[in-house]
Amino acid sequence: MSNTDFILAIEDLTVSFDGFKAVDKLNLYVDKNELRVVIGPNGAGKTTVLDLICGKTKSTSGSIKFKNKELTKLAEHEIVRAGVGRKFQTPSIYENLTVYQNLEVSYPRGRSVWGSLLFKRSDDVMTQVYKVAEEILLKDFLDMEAALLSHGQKQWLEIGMLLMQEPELLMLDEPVAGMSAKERDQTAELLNRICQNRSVIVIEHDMEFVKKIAHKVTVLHQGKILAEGSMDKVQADEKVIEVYLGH
Amino acid sequence: MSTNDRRRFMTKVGALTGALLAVSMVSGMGSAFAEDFPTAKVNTTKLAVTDKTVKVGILHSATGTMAISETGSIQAEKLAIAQINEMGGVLGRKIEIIQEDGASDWPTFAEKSKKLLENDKVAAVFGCWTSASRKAALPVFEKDNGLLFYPTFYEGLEQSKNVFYTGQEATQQILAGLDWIAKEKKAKTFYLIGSDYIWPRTSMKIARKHIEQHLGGKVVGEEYIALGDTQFGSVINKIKLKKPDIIYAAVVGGSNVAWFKQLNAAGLNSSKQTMLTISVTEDEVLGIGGENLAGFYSAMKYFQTLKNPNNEKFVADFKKMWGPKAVIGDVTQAAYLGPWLWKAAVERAGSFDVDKAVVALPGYELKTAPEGYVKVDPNHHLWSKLRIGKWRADGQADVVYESELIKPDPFPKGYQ
Amino acid sequence: MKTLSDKLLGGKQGVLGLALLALLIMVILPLGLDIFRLNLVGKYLTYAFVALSLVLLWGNGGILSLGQGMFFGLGGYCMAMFLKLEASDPISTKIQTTPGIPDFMDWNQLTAIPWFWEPFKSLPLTILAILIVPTIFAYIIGFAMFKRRVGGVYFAIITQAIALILSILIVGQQGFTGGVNGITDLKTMLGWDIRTDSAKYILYYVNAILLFGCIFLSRYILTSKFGMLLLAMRDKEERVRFSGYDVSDFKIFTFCVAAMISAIGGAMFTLQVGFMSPSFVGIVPSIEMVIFAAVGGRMSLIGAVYGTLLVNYGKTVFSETYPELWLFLMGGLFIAVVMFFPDGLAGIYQKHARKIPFLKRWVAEEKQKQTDAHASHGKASTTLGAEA
Amino acid sequence: MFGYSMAEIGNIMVMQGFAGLSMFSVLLLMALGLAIIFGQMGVINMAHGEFMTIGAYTTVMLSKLAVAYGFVNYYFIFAIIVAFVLAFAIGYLVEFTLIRHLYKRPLDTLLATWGLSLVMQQIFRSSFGAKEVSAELPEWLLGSFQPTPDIDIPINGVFVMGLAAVVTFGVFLFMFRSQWGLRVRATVQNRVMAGAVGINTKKVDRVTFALGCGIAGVAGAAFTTIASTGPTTGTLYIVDSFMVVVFGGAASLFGTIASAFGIAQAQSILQFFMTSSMGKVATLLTIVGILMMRPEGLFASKVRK
Repeated sequence: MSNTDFILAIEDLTVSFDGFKAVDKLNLYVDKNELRVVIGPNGAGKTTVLDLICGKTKSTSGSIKFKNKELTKLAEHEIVRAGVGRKFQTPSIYENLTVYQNLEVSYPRGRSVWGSLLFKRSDDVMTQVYKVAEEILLKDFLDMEAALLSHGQKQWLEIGMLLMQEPELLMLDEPVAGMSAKERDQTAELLNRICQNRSVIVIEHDMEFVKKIAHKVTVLHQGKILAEGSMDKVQADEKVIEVYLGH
Repeated sequence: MSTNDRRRFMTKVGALTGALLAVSMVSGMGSAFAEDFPTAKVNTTKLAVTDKTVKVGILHSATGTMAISETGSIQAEKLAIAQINEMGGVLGRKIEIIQEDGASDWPTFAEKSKKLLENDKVAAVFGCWTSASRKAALPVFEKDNGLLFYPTFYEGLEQSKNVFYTGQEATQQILAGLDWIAKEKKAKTFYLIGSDYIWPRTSMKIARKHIEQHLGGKVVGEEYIALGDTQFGSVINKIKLKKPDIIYAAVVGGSNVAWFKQLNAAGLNSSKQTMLTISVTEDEVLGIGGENLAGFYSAMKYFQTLKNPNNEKFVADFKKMWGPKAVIGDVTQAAYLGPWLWKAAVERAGSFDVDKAVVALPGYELKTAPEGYVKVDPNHHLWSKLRIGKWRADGQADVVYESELIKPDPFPKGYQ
Repeated sequence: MKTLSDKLLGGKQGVLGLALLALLIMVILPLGLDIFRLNLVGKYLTYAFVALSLVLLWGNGGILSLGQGMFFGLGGYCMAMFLKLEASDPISTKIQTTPGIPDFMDWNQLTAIPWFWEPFKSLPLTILAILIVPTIFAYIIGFAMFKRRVGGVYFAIITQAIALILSILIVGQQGFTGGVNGITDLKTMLGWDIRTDSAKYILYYVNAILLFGCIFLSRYILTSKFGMLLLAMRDKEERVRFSGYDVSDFKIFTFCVAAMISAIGGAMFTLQVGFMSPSFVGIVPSIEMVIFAAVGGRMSLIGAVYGTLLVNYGKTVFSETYPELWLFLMGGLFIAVVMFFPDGLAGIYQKHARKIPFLKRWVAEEKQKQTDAHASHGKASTTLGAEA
Repeated sequence: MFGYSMAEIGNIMVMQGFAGLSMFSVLLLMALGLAIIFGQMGVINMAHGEFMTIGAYTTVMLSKLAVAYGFVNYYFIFAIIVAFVLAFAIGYLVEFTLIRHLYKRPLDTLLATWGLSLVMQQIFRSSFGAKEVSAELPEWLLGSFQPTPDIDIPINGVFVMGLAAVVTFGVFLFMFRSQWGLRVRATVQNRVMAGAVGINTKKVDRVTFALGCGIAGVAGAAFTTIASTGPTTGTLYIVDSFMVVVFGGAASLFGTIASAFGIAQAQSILQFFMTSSMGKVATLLTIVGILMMRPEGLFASKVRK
């Protein structure tokens, strides 16, 4: 395959679990600075696609190129170091550490064993932590144990941990699940801000929220792309309507 | 001079020296009174001796895997001490026991030995069972100049100023037994099998040399079982393939029981196979079950069924103290000798000092031993007889052979 | 900004804890106990190395190794091999068929020292081996397991199996290892008699100093970013992996450090007790050492030392007076710690001692400082709708 | 060949084959209870060996009664049932008082059950004495049976094999053909969902745990025919049991069977050609080696999480 300008180019990606094809010859392209939302009914393979990109699940065949670099053969941490960040469905943060420590641990320096032993909390680390903390609205909670945060704040914290790494591609799995209406709005603003200098893929069910953020929407169904395009276009698509409303 | 002649000769010499010494020590025997032996005089090394009492230690495993074997030794030592106290004690002093638990853990034996010697200042310790525990404790006894009476039959290769070995060393237990069974059963081929540690390995080494060099026989297999293993199917098949005249066995612990049960179940009972073991005493039979053992032979210096007045009294006393169901094995009897030998040592020396007692004991003849006559050799082991017992289904053995008195030889030339 | 000394001492609370422990080990115990009891304490303190290693590995890293005894044993054996060679000079072994080799080799018909014993003729090489051999062994196990993401219960059982295999091997190869008896009758180190009272005092202090050294080392690791990552991995391994860390490297490293610390303990055990036996390599001691750490508090380095001392003290006292009761107590301890005091002594201390007013104030002051540091760094931000 | 006749070698091969099968059934009986508890609940029961010892002591005690009242020929079957019931009941109690509080902490369960095993060992020692004891076996369990004069097949081996087959069959019936089994499997797959559709998951846990313990009791009773019983007998079996379960892949009962078979054959063949203790070491090393290459065990299927 030739080089492309896409930040992410997925081609013919297939994965099967004991014969069941969760993702089936998928082709997906994401532009620089694009915010892509992936929607689809339960079991459509949305989370599996993210798992494949970040290396959590190994593909059966096909290719995933990130900035023209093949990811399918890389280990998870190598994919992250290449510039891909991933947020999980349920907030995955270190409950026993403080908010500050959660962010600091995610800072992309001292990632080797010796590096981490010799890691110093220098000014640039602190500056970055405060910057991100401000971004995710947790500046006043830096010394709080993460376990004590509200559910929405935990989601933000995890996004913040990803931002610490300055990823070029950020993947968020249902980032507003369990959030209040106000928090959803704040999150939408946050996403709109952060996609200004990076690409973002979001999986989401909440259509109101999707409308607020999506540049482009991809609809997955049974491991394949059903439709792709702007929100309005997708919503008008008959196949999509049938999948969501039919049966 | 053949082996046997030599042995007989030695016996005579031993008996003679013993008799001479016995004359010189009459004054030390009999019931002594403490005031005849002022504490300051009989105890110059700050042992735990008062005008009325003397402290000794008992150090065996009351817990852990070895408790199975060591319980009998504790009981025998307590019986002997109780009897000695009844007779007026040692140099007029009652014996007080400090019992420590080695917990089947060798380092603990070392720790507890230290405690008994350095903290409690006991005059003697009766204890240890496995070689490993003795090896762990030995440096402590040597450094603190303690006195240990060790009851178990063992591999030999050791002789310490601070230890008296009341069980048999390997050659005493092995050579005469092999001689007998080779002659009795006209055996030519032997299969050696033992647990995988030093005592069986050393014993088998001696047995192999004796079989090959003195009996003109052949060792057709030599096998070691990991301690605690209970699966013998493959080993038994190997034996069936080799069809040895004799199985010579030194399997111990939990493996022992499985070994006999599976041997029987595989059709190799005593009607088809002769086996001589050096690791089964009356204690083990409880677990193995007499019916699995019936007809096989053990080589030991003592069996509970020995017919002599000493033993009949001993068995009766033992059962009186520890219940009618108690059984007495070889080591239990050897442990029983410990306190009596110590008493003799102290009284011959006229002192509790270890240095004096240690020198006084060699040459002493104990005629009241349940196993019959024993004598202390200068190498700190006992002269004793070897007996072959043929097991009955009720868990007791009929003694079918009794050797001459054998001189202990912990470092046997030609067997190393 | 945290300085190195801050990191090692762990703030005011850490200083207090260390000072108390040092006072106990360096002053109170040596003054209060006769040499026999002190030597016992010295022996217990060698177990504390293992407990310490488990705090790193299990408490902070969430990796339960049921085979720490093998590293303790390996360290101990390395030291014992050196001492045994020194004790087996041709004169004191002249009774043997082949004088000049260890007695158990002679009994097993060996006529020369096996090649892998050769390095142990030299003390520097021995010390190197004590540190390196267990570490390499840990590296191999760790590499095979962690790279394949074996963890949790599986790791515990497999380490246990390896410990079992190693102990069967040591017992089985008695010509090379001394078998079930172990390596006994060790006397001198470079001519210095290690059995005298003065040597015992010296070794006790060497041991204590090394123990504190290991505490500092562990504390440095735990207070660095590495330590934070360790905690993070214990709770959310995936997250750490997806923050760009090679989780297995960190686990392997921790396992290696834990092995090395345990091995130092083993070597000191051999020196103080005068022998080494395979009974330390097996399963039972390995699990018992876990309970030392658990009683002290699986997260607390200092707690591990107290836990070790306390359990062993209990064992000694009980087995002297009520040997029957000891197993009940030990078993009960396992259950009670797990069910009711998962944070052990350290947890109880945290819960109650912090209520002592003077301590409370002291700690609070420190916390306040930290918060101030954060607050002063940026502008005050608008608060938001957080229900927490 | 090697100085033996073909007939001799043939006979040995038959008996060696049987030895392997017999070890297989022993390992299977040991591991089955553990596999249920570990595989279905993720709980490590370090006291598994002690539950076997319960079964063994039950048999020994009953054999004494049997000797006293003269029903030695029949008691053994009865003993197996009592052993099951007793171990089941104690397991039920242990789950209720101890295990259920620790479900979210598997490593802590391991430590707690280890503590339990120490306590149980001391209870055995205090109540039955430190010495090993043996059950009086009925005539029909003794000796061997001979298809040809040169082949001996141990009857106790056949009995253990038969029992292993019955127990395994029973477990399969229970797990895959009964209402209870359905509930157990449902709970394993999705605890929350199972609870939501009205399954009392707590009770399912308790019964599963107790069942595993009960099977351990049966195993213990059966082993009185091949080995003796002492307070620490259980510790002899525990590591072997775990190796079988882990090697087979924890979640799969089929895996447990296959792994018991593989380990038994390997060990019995190696022990024939090497010395017994080296054969054991070689077997264990092979298992650890394979586990390092395939840590999830031989038969764990790849599942989507």
